[in-house]
Amino acid sequence: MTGFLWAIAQTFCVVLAAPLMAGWVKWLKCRLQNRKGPPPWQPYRDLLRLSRKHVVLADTASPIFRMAPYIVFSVTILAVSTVPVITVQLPVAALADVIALVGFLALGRFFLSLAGMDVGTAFGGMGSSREVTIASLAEPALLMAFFTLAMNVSSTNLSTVICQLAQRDITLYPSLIFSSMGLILVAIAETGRIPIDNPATHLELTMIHEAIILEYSGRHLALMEWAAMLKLTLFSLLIVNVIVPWGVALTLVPGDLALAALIVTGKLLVWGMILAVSETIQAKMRLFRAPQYLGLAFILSLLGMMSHIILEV
Amino acid sequence: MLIASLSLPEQVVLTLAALILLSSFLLLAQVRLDSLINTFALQGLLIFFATVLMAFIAGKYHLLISAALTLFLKVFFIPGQLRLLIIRLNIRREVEVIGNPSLIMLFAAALVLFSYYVALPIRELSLLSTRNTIAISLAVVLIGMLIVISRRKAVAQVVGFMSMENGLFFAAVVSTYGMPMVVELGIAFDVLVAVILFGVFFFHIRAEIGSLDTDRLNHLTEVEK
Amino acid sequence: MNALGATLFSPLAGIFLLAFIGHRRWAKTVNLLICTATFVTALLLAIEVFQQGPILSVNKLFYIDGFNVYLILLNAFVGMTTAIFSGPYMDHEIAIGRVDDRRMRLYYSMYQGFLFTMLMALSTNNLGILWVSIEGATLATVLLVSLYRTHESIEAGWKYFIICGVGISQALFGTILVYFAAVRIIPISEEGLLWTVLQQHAGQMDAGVLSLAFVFLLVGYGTKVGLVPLHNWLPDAHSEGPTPMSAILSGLLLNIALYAVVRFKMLVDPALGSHLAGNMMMGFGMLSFSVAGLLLHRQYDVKRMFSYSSIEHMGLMTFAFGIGGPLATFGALLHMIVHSLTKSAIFITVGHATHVAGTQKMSNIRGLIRTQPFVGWGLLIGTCAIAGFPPFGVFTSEFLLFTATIKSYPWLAPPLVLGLAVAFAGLFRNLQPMVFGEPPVGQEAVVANMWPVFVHLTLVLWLGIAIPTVLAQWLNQATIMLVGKGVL
Amino acid sequence: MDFTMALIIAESAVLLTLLSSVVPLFFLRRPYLQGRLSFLLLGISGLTACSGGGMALMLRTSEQMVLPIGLPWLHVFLRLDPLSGFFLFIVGLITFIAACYGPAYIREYIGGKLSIGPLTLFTGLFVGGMFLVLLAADAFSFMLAWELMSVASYFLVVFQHEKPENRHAAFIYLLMAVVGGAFLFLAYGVLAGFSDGFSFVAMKAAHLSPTWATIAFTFAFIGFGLKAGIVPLHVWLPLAHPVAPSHISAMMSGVMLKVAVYGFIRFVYDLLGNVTWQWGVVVLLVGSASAVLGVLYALMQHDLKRLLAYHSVENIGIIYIGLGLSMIFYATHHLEIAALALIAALYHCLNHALFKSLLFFGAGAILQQSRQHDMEKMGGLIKKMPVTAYCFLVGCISISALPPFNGFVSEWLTFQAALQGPLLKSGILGAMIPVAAAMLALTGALAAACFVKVYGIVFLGQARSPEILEAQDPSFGMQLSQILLAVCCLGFGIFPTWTVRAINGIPEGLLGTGLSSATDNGWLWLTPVNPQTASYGAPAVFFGILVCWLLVYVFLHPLRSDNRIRIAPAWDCGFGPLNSRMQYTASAFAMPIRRIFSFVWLIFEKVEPAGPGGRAHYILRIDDRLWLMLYVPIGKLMLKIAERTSYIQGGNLRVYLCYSFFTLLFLLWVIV
Repeated sequence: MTGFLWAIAQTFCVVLAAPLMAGWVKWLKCRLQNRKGPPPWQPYRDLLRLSRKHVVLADTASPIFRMAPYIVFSVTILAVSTVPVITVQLPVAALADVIALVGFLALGRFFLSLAGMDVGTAFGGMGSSREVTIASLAEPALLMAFFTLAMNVSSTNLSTVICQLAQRDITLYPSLIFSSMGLILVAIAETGRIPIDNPATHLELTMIHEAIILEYSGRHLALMEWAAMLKLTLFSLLIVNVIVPWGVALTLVPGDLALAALIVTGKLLVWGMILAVSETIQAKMRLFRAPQYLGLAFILSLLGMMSHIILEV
Repeated sequence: MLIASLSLPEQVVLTLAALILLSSFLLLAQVRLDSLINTFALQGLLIFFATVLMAFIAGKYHLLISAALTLFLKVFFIPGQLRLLIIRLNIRREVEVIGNPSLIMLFAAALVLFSYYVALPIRELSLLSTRNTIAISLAVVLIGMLIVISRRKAVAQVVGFMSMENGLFFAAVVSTYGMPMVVELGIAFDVLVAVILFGVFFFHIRAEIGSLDTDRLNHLTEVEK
Repeated sequence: MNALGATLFSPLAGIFLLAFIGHRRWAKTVNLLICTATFVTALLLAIEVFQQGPILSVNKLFYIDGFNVYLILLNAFVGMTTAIFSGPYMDHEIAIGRVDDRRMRLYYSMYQGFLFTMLMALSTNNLGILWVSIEGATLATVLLVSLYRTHESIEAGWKYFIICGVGISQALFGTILVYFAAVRIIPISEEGLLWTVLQQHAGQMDAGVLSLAFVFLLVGYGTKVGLVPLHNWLPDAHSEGPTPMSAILSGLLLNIALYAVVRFKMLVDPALGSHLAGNMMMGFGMLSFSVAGLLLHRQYDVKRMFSYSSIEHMGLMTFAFGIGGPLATFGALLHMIVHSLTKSAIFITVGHATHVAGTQKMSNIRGLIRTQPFVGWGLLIGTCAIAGFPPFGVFTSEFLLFTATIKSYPWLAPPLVLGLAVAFAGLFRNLQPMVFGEPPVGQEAVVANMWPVFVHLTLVLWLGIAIPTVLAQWLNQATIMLVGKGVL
Repeated sequence: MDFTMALIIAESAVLLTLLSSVVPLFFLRRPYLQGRLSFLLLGISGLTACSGGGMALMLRTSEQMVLPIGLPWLHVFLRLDPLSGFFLFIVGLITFIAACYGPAYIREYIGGKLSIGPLTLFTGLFVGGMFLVLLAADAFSFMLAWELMSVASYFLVVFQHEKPENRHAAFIYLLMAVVGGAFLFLAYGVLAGFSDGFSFVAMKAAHLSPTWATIAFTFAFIGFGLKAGIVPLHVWLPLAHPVAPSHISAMMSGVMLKVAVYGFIRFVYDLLGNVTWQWGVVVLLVGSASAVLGVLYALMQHDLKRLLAYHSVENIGIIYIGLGLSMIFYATHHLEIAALALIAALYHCLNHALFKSLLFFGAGAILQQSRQHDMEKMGGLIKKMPVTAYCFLVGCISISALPPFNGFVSEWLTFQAALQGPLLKSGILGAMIPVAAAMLALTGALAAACFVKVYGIVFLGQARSPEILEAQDPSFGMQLSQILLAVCCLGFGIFPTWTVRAINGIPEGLLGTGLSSATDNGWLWLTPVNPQTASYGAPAVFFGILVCWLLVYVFLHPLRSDNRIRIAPAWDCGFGPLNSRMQYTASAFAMPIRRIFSFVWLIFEKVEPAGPGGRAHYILRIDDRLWLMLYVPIGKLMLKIAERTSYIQGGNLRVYLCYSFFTLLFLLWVIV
């Protein structure tokens, strides 16, 4: 039971901290571009302001449009709850493994895309179309990356995966290297970052995520934005905890947990820096270059799996 | 078995067989309808003689009935009918061009050889003195068929058809002293009816296409024209 | 024995009776009555055979056993149902002026003549009489084929006459050869063509002569069966004659020719001691089956199409008899029944359909289901049945046949199956637009009697679901006679 | 205990279907009564079959019976074991629900040009045929029932026969069915050749050499594959399913394909035995190809029912992936994993039956209300027909394999089986399985994309044609059946453990080993291999989503200063005012995917520039490459051969006689 409480608390923390992660990356990026950006906690202000505002609903919108933010946000929370953040002793992780995690994200995206098409604007449809196209390539790559991990430790349970990886001696697994690279590439695509999408753009013809939520306002928009930040945090957590699993608490001892929290925060901050740097030095791709990018991710993941079977078993 | 060792009547039968074969060749070569029919009647006559001889050689006198039937049908009735028809259809003097006659003759000769080749194993079995004639009768049947194939005029085709019947009858007589009587009668009846029906058809064909050229009966086909 | 006499006598009497009264309006009723009488007596005959076993008449001229009794019954039955159909059909023909009184007399007389010769062919014990009867059947039908006196019908009649005449002469040569082989070992030469006698001595006859004889017989009777490449008369004759005649030609005559071939095969097999006869039959069967299946795709005339389907099925049966073995033989015997029932039902329906549309051209027959639902459905269901869909009997017999093929000649099974699919495609591609769709303007329903079709298809359905014991036993007896052992 | 109880129940279901086809024919003059009576009997038979099948599945017994019909020496054997019971359950369930749907749906035919007589007659025969296929325990009755099912469904496809394309579709369908049936003939023939008799018991006892076993397998694979619609044998499916009445489409797509899968399982596992891994590889590869190509083809469709039909190809592919995995593991003696993969495949059969029927019912409701096939003419239907819309949404989520609905569970189980690939010693197999898993992943993602398109275009946005504005929710029966199926989709998604436990009897019977470990940890946990490896707590997931939603809703409330929602015209970056033609179209939506996978289709794309005063036109035609590459040449070749063959009937009598003459000479020459 305590496990469940810990899990809920942990999820709660991540949900609350998610805007900070997004703000941190944004702030860093501004600094790197020699601009004085908004402070890292700016997203909190935005969310609060948005949630106080009127909802202006398009007259052509259907109930799906109003349901979507809640569903997207809920399933993202659910997805977050299955990821070990500071401890692997997580009963929630047993409820849903990595495949289910991918499923949750897909469910969220399903409704997000529907919402984009609901009002009946050209932009919404365009955004949805691009979103599902990219997802349909990214999702298999993500699953492949996870499968490589799963085969490595013969489990699809994230807690078990991270636990096993953390307990191992440092060994150079080619499969893990490949799948990690794949995972990172997919994570960038899935969270709508450069070079696939630009979270800061509002240029109609290039945007994906922004095009979908164009018609949202007020608390609905707040939820959508928050969900996006949560997703960024989720993938960041996955990357830092799977690729660099050390530091995650293997038991529920308070001391270990505090240490783990510190280490995880540190890892996240570092990951944020890497993300900011990469976003600064790259430009956004044309949409039809995205398949090549994601194809690379897919090939990497697949190579990872192959090398696991060929070289490591 | 040498022909010299046979009795005279048997030698005569063999000679008749050779003549029958010759008449088949003649049928194949005839271009004028009236002489074609005459030749056919001649063939019937030869068979009649052969049958009568066989009846006496073997002492099977029921063969005489067959012989009489042959005489009536193949010598008088059928040629008579055909003659009547060609007179009524006014095609008595019609000449039919046979494409490549020498080739057909050669082919017919080859057929005789082939018949001999086919009948070889049977030959050994027969106790009858006239066993070699089986090959001849088979050749007559095959040449009859060749006549039907090579001729375009309906009358000539009928003559070819009847010449096949001649061959069959001859085969029955020389190999087994004829079929059981009831069968012989049945066959004769069928031939009779067939000839009448042929006559009916001549008129219909003539009425429909203006001649008896059966090559013009080619409407029913699967090939798109 | 009296039943047999009556069975043969009633059509014989019919020939002469109808030759005089055939043009009367009630001639169709007389025709039907005679056919019914034939059927009833055939039924009595069948019961007699069922109770007493094979019957040999006193003078050994007739012999009824398990093989031919069911064919006699089938003959009489299809003859009767076709007579039912023939009434309204010929009435319509008279109404549109295609036939006159004289031809009606000829038609009815020859209808009975045809039935008579076929019953004769089936019941006779003498192989010579068998030949005479089958030739007689040709002669009886040849004028029916050209009944309409059009260019096409005369052409068809002439081709039918000449091809079958020439073909059947070859069969006579074969018969002479059999007789030739027989008289050497049979004491009384007059009995040298009796089936019962020959069968007892089958093993002793000379193999060389018999193999030669079988070639002639196969080519000869095969012409009448409609085996490719001897089949050319068949589609012409079927398509140009009056439809009732097509129904009995397809349903009965082909069967009887095949019956003759099989009878001879029974003699030849023990003498040869090899599978030569079977191999030849398989070759012909396969060729017929595949060529007919392909040609189904090139049809424009509805009756012509179904006559190709007959060739296909005769090929299938010939193939099955060729395989030998109890399973295939039983299947082929069963197929004879179901094919003739189904095919005659189809021709009956087609007859009505051509009246509905006023033409035999398939491109002008459209939307039958709309214009006259019973005809449309009859045609559709009948074609489904003939294409081998369950629960109809054709499915059962084809099932047996295929399994037998796979057991004995597995490499032949794939082409067989391919041929089946090709034939099916050919049938249905033409059938669908005729039955379905919008009917053309002016297409009107006609007086049609669909009872024969209904009865036939019901019987075929019954045979598909369960085979009555009596029939199964007859078929089994025939199978035992043919291949030495049965399936039961 | 009467052992044949379940079988008797199942047989009475068959009888009821036959009654439902025959009895209404006596009321041809009163079509309403006729339709209702038929569907009433059909519904009862569906329920009966359901209970019989369920009983067999639960009791895990095998009951056999011999009926004295059929051939005199070969009676009809019927048998009900868990495998057939499971499929009987599926077929019965869908039949029952279709019977609820039908009466209202066929109302539009009544009074029209078409008599519904054939519809009721052949629906009964069709369902009866399916039941009988499942019960048959000898080759003869199996084939009989199989062909009955095919031919009856042909009549249903061709029911609306005025349109030439419907007839064409039906023709292709029946032709493929005939070819498939022929292959099955061959397959059973091989088995029968090695055994004494046609009954399955005898066939099981037969010992086949590996070569013959492989030949039999190949025939069966093609034969059943044709009916199931695996690539490249799928071409009939997108033609035939859309043109049948929708409740029939639902049954054809939902259950008839499953009957083919049943036949395949029965043949390979039960009759053939001795599965080799090579077969498994073939099945796996073909399954993967079907899944990916099926969904890609579906993505390009605009006709709603046609799109759904292509999705059937995809789902059959997924089922075959499961079967292929199962066969590979079975052949390499990893029985537990084989059982897992088999269960995954079977579970997906059930799921696909449910959600595909649901989607077809929805499509049927739309069709009935708006008379539109074409998605490009739809839009905004969620406001017009909300019940249908929400049920359809459930179907979309389920078929896209998203949690917590049922489609996810079966795909999850398939993934779990695939992830056990490293157990295999063979490197080739080990490499093959991940590729299949990748294909499965790709399929799932593309399916989701496709159903976003479907739902977004059909139900969301604005109406694209005036007919749509007239639409409303269909009558009660049609709503009820959709709701029932939606509930089933959710139910089988949330309570997978019970389902898996029920199915478990099937691998126990076929493989000798069940998968007891999957459900050992209570009803909450689905643990296919063991709890450490993987687990899925479906009820908790569902509960979790609900709780999160509730919490978010509750927590957001106090933050709001003003709860009002203002309705305004859409903003649309200020371009406004919107009209329906400004919306994204279905083909536009699929355009990026079309670009990316352009090698799959034959795409003809052209923009005709505007003439003086005219409009520019955009022309897009997308063809099935396989159809053009495989089937068209075969057809052409056959017609060519037929044309050549026709010279044999050239019309000249003397030529005919030559045939006869030379045949005679040839045979004589051969003989002597």
